[in-house]
Amino acid sequence: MSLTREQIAQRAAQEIESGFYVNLGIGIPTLVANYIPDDKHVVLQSENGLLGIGPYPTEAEIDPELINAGKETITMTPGASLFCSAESFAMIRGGHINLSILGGMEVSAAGDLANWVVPGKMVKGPGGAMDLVHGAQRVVIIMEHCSKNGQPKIVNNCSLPLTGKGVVNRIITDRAVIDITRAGLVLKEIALGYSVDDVQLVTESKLIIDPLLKTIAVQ
Amino acid sequence: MSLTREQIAQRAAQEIESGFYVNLGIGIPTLVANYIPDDKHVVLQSENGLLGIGPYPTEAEIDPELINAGKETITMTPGASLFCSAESFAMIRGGHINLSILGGMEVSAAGDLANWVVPGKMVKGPGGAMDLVHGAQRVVIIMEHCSKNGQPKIVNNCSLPLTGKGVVNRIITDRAVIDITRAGLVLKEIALGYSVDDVQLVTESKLIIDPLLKTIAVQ
Amino acid sequence: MKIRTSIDEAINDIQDGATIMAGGFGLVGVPEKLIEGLLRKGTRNLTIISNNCGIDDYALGTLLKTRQIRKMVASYVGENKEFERQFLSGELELEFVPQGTLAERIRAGGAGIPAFYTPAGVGTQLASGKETRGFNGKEYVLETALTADFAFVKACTGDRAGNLVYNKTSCNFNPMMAAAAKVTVAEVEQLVDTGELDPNFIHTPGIYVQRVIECSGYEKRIERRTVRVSGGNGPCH
Amino acid sequence: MKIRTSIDEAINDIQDGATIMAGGFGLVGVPEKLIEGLLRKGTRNLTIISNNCGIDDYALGTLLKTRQIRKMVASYVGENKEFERQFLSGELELEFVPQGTLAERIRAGGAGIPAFYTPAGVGTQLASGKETRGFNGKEYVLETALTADFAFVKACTGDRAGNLVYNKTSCNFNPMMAAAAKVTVAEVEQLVDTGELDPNFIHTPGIYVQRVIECSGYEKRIERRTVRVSGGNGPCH
Repeated sequence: MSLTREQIAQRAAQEIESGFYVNLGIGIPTLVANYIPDDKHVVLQSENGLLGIGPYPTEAEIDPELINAGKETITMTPGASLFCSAESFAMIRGGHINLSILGGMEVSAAGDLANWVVPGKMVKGPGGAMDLVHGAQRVVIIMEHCSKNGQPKIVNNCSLPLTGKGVVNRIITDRAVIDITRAGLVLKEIALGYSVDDVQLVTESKLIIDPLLKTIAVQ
Repeated sequence: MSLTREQIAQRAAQEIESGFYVNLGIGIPTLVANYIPDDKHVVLQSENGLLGIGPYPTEAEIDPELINAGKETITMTPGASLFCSAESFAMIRGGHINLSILGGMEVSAAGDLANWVVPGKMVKGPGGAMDLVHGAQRVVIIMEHCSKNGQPKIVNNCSLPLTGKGVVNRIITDRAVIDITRAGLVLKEIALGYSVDDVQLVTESKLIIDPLLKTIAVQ
Repeated sequence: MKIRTSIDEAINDIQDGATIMAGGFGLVGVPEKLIEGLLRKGTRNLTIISNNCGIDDYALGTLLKTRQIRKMVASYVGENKEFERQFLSGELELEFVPQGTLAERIRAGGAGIPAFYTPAGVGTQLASGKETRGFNGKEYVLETALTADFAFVKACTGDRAGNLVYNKTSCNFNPMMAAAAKVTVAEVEQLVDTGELDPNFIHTPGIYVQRVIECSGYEKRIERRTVRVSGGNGPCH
Repeated sequence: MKIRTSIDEAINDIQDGATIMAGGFGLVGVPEKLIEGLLRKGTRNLTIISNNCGIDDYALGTLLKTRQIRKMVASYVGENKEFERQFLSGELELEFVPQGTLAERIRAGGAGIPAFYTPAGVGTQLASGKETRGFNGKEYVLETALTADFAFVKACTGDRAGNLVYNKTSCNFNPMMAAAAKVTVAEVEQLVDTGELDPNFIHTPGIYVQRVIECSGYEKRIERRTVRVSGGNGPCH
């Protein structure tokens, strides 16, 4: 059975190690924060100038001048720091963020990412995605395995305009966890109820099957 | 009679307009601050990270962590701000300093400056001088007109290693005030008791005499 | 000498065709009073450099309705229907810049750095036609500094010397923009006497600010009001 | 997890041949306890990146006597006799960098900018052999980023998350260095609990700092003690 959005977020949260500084993209990636266990010490960065994103505020706590990159009202954790956008992207570009989890529309076998131009829609702009994919030490993309038309989103060559070339380390979908390696795409985990063939069928590029292939562990 | 060091500083202070942000070099340039009239609102920058240098401290006021670029203990004026060296030189390089007054060893007719390598002595390094000469909107050099051996220090080509090429706007010496212009060196002011010929005699490059040539006004 | 007593006075010398930087991320840290002034003044043919372009009825979005903006330099313009209409009809010119590159190009403009190399955008259409170069085995694109005739910035507190302090994530693009324009106009919620701000904790040193004006009645619109139940934990971030 | 309880523990993995950045301008903001630790440890063949090199009996100067420094990258090294002797005898390698270029190269190292253009040094021996290029009619030299294995920084206050606050002109090169090294070790005069520092006024965000150690007994030497008579005005600056 394919993973729900919440289960994808839950699986993505397993990528986060204690001590990590993490940037979560807008949309489903933002949900990942809900699944970070309390015993892991994790600091979330928001590229609009905050290190240490806390929970959403209560009505009483709302500060219109404290938002995340998705423009949602938020709070700060103890030990948070605020800074300007130049410092924020210096932090990102300089390789200080351990992990960035972003949404995707297409990922190629070479790790190219397309996620900023939605076909048939007005182009809204790249925001900080083009900086994040190069700056973060590790880039994990979470997305549905297929488009709404059932077309593969993991492809030999991206058809959509790129966000970055050769930047993705891992893809987590509703059906599989796939690593981008020099040898090619390596199928690491598979959703309960799917076979390797099922996944290959909806993946344009040839998958290398990891000898330790596992079932995705989510609740 | 040639100007004393204090008189050179006094004349240099006349370069400063109200509202100016000014960086004063180490040595005689530092003395210039003593001659800024109280009715002029001037903010002094120190490249080690301070905007708003105040008077020297009293014994009671000394803070070992508050120094100027000459490593002297100082105080801050009301409205001062402190920042890191990258911000300080962003400020300098970005053209935000109206005027820098620096010492010199040689200045060429083209405005080249040599002031960081003392002949026969260990080279101590350029410090911030190479940044200041390009960054400040206006660069005024104050120095003795001749070397200790009586050799001209205003020359056709500098013999000492350069601090910057084509960077000097004006030279103030113990005998004259000279502008560097596209047409050449223009003699603007002359010390009381010196003739134009006296000054030309100790200046290697040909001087253009300003039609409004004045006597240097100092006390 | 830096204090202005009305918005109209603070911006009276802005000409048609000017390039203006405006601080803010989303609707936070936006110089809303100065933008209102520009709307009143009716200055046209503007090039605006700003991370976003407001929403239809607030901030930079209002200048779209009146067709005062000719060109927009931004990283993300998603929240604005009129923007979309003008862009698709060709009335509005648009330059997309990756957000970090935008921040760094503006910083470079204020810091006297004419150009620098960055990895962001390499291999994408935003770097097409731009010079690229390898350093230590990775490819980078050459990006140039951005400057402007005017910068509009919004701060929490300012003093008569032009020193500014921002509140929380309202800082964003404001400090770099303050440094990158010929004339920087700062609107502040609170003007204090020179010497009241702690010199150790100034976000924008006064040297970067030519005009300061105290404003009141801030809307501070919220784009996405997300809350948790009091005492509860989730959704927690 | 970032807190260390002794200087020796905080630097125990520094190897011979390491590149170390050390904060400070003159004798202000110098990580004096970490440098003392390096002296005790006896690590050799070091490349030190620091604006200055201390004085003969304090700060980096002490590492010269013991010949622990192989190469120095600095803007000004004027106050040190042993430095002069070793340099003139060829024992010590020296790279001079204009002070603003040094600051910017270190910032670039921490900010993922591999190279940038600056006017400082153009036409001088410090730019000889380096690539130059014209932008808008002015000539600039290409300078590359500086990084290090370790950075030693000195702050007034730090917290358990690694956030740092500096006092007055002790800030100088410390923040950029904190960001430009693989491992940054911060010595602080006061360690406070996480959450005690105001997030609006952090000079170095904790992400840049891997180790923090609280130290006491600071010498804080004064290089040029200049005073005015109490109540008097001059010499006034």
